[in-house]
Amino acid sequence: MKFATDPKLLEFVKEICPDGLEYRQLHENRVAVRVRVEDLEGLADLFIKFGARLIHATAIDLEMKGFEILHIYDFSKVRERLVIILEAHTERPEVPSIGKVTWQARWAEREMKELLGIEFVGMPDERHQFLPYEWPEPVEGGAQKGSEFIPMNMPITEAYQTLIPIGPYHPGVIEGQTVYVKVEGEDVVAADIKTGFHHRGIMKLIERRGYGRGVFAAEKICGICSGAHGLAYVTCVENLYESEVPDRALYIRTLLAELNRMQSHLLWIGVVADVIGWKTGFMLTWGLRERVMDIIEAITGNRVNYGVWRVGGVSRDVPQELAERARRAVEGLKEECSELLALVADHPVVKSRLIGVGKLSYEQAFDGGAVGPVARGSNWKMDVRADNPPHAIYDPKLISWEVVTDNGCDSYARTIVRVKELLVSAGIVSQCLEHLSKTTGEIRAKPRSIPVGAEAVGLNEAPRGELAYYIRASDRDENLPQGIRIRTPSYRNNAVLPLMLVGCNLADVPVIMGSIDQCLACTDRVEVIGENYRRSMGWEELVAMSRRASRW
Amino acid sequence: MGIIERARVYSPWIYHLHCGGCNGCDIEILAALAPRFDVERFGIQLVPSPRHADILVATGCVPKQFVPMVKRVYSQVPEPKVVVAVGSCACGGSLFYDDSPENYAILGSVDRVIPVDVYVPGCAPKPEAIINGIVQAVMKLNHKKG
Amino acid sequence: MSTEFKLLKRVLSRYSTPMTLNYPSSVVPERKYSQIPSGLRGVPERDRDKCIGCRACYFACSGRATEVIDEGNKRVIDIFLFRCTFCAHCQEACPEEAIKLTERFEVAFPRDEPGAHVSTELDLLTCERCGRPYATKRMLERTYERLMEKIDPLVKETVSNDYRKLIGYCPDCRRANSVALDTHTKKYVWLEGV
Amino acid sequence: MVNEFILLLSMLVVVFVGLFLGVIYSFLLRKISARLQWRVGPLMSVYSDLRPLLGTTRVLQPLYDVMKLFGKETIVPEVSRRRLFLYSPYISLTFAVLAVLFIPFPGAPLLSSTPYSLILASYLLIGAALFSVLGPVASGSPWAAVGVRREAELFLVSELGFVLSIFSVAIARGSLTIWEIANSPPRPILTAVAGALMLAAMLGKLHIKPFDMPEAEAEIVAGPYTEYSGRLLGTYYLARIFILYGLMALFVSLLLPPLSTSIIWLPAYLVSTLVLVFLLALIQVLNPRYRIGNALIWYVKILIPLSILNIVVLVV
Repeated sequence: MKFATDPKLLEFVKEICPDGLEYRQLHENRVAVRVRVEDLEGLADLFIKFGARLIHATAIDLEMKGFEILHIYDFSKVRERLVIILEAHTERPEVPSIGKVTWQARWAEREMKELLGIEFVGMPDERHQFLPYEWPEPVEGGAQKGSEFIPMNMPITEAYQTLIPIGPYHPGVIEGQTVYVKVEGEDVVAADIKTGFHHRGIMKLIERRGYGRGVFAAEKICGICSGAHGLAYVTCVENLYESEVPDRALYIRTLLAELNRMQSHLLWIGVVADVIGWKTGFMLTWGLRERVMDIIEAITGNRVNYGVWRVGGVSRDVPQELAERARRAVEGLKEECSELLALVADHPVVKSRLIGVGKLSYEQAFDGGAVGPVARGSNWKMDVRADNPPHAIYDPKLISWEVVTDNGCDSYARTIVRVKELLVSAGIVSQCLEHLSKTTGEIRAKPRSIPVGAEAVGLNEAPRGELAYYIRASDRDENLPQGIRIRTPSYRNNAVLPLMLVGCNLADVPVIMGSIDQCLACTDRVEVIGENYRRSMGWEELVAMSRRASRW
Repeated sequence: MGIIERARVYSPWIYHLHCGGCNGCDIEILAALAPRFDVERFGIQLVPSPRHADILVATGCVPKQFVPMVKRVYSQVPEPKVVVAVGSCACGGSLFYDDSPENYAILGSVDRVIPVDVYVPGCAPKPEAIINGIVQAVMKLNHKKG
Repeated sequence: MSTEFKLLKRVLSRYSTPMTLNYPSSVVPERKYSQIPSGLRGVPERDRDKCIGCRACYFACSGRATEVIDEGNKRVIDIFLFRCTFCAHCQEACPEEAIKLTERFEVAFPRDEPGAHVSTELDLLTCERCGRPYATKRMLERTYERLMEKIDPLVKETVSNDYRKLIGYCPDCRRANSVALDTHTKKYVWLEGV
Repeated sequence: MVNEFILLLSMLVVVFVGLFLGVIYSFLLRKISARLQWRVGPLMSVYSDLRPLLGTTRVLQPLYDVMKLFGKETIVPEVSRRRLFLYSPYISLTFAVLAVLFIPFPGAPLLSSTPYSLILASYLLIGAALFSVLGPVASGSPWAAVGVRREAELFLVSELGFVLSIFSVAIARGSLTIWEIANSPPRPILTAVAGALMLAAMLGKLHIKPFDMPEAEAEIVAGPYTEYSGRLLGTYYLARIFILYGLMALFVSLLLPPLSTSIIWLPAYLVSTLVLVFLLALIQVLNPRYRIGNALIWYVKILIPLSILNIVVLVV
């Protein structure tokens, strides 16, 4: 299946943008536009008003040659399948901030400021995103003073207000993040989030492994949606060159991506049932989830990290009789899931705990840049599988599926969206297995060499929302990328969380945090900066350090 | 063995200590409580507070921001306590292990912060392997005098 | 209230027989483990006599769990199980299919008990000229066999006796023996009659 | 002199029988709610090849939990007020044991024939629950503070229901000593109405699922018991076992009159308590946890009509 690039695209982009800019057509309807740093803000305003959505604002450190600021916009709402990458080159790390223009760039700019040392002029929120708040004062032995006092913009004014840290260790939250909630009595007045407890510097680890073996590290970012990360990384690398992935490999990729979504949604429904105190809901949904895990384990050999994704295809074939057996199992599982989840969804007490809790209107979702079920729960028909599909089978002619939305705009709507999505995924899985059990074919194409200076954006619909990878090929070393940037869905949903928390009851805070199904391991996966903290490391130092580390 | 030692073996309460991993192993620990592997058959319960815990099940490659919290939680658990490190990240810091200059964000494995008694390697070990590790940890409970 | 009674009816009818396995005990053998599919990625095992010590698994291991220790004339290839994530990259990379991931996943190591290492030992050949260990014996034999299979018959004769000439030397000594830098013309010249 | 000795002996026996029955009831609560959740729960008989390692049966699992806690180190946070923190579990346990002595067991009337024994028993039960709240207040942990506030609100409403149901029975029977109520002729309508009210109140007192907000793990760690460990936590669990037995015995002796009077009714007594435990387990399985606000509203919604119904029944 050749990845068509639409010729009329360039004319469309030229109409929108002011003239006198340099355009470059990338693979699969992505257009790179080279602009000056000054008019970044103007263009951002123009695009947002036009109806585009900022996927990610990031930067690549070209060490001697300064920085390259990248703003990636998705136009799928306005014109089907178009992604524009604005590239601005700058020597000095002072860049005008677009945080005021769109809420979506706030977290991205905080991340760039603290980890690449780029100063943003006029940034609405200067605090650290992933590092302890009092960085760069050296944190002796890792004891983080920051967690005690938080210079937040939530001063305690009245007497009856209290500041409750729902801290890194809280049974309601599986992972480590601190949500600071200012409470009057039991009602939440203001909220803020401190992430960074999972900060492992994975992006630099992936860069140091080269293209082929980077998949190994990309899968380890998040235990629940490891399939989605594998597919997104592989799609991004294949976008770098004219890739030709065999058909059977595409079907196996779709199969694994949808199985991953099924087990992730079943897991989530169990966790929310547990958070509102309903152990039976937890037990029954996790009992069903074991059946999905059996199918995944039979196909890939491991329940969590599938280890099957390779650039140019898949490393393990699905024998036909196993596919047939799995299809029958999925059919049985499908109506059992629909019956049980129908009962779970309209249980009166579950409804009373979820309806009207964690409200997020359509405007808030669009401005804040919510993704995935959180956006679809607020009546925004947005799904990467329909807009910019990854290298897997998602076009409606081959596999019938549809995007599920709900206009409830609250936690209950998000629950309904995830339940229906689960059944849609089960449909896709049985169709894929049916096709796999009938046909055979080779599953891996030989990867060709990466052209110098190529760049690519890989998008995929993870269970929690849109997952974006950006890779810039290095212009010197044939196998090592210049830089990899990852923007995970929970990164966006977490940024929107304070909007939902305001005005809810203290008992509902874990429920709302559960309703966006956040995955903290995804949110903190970022860059490396040097030991002497003050200045970000140059390319030679980074490569020298990594060479010492990895023996080349 | 006396009544108290026998009671220790019959009702080991576990506390899930999350040290910054990718939550793949945490989900497998919760799967050990789910209907298929149901560890409550032997009285094993997941307790919400470290004060009530006997066995600390640690997962994740300890990022530096977690170090003070992990030490504080470890000190809160009352004696005869046992630590089980679940997953390659907790046992040896799988791909985050960095033998050359210390990684600025990661400490690597849990035994650099707290003493670990049983290691269960595997990138998301199966729930059976985790239960096998917990059973071995229960046996060690009695050697550690309260 | 009606959904609660429907839920109760469904729970009593379908979910009252537990799906629990009797894991630690093997009273009912087929209900001991959830499932052990054929391709399960468990603890890796290395076949001692197939392995030729070529370090392919060492380069393929993305988690740096495999270490190669050369001291004296012993080369030890060792997988440290605590860092291995059972991703089967080494199984793919091994030219001799020496390493294979078994289906043994039940591994729990108490602190003081050794055994978290999968290691094999191979003897290294030392170079005749400078005495430095450079490759394992079996690796040289295997490369020779493969060379002979793949080479086209015309050139086979000359290549095999050239190969036999250089067999005992490490890469540096081979270069020193066969080629010398002609300082005048700044070019490398073939030495005759090594 | 002799019957005093018999009385003392029967008191001792009933305390141990009460402990044993309380353990069995809480085991059954865990077992039945596990069986309704598609899993096995504590094993009745351990698998044969693991017997030497893990014991023959787990019916006494709550007792093993308590004994294990007695074997653990007790940590007292210095933030807390030491004396109140240390002694309130023991006081709560003594109140619970005393309450059990006033409630008749088939074949052993104990002290239930003393006048006003109904008031004494219910106040002792309330005292036991009260001290299980006072200790955590002294523990100084924010989670315990939130847990205690929720427990107090729940306490207010469920005690109201409990007292209403008890005294409607007392007025209907015209006496305040449990022994006379237990011996009076059965009145099915009264049993139904007052029983429903008392069952609803018991949900709140025993923290059965829809009303276990004080110990909501997901929101407030372990609620009141966050700072407790070792022996102190063990005594609290022991006190709750006795409260569970006491409430069951009070329910049967007040509302199913002839059952708790003489030894011949023992099998019927046990069957009725088991049915009650099954009912509680059923409610626990089917309902997620209310928010504290909804719980108060729910209680008020059912208290008022039921108490009016009680008065109507009394007049008839």
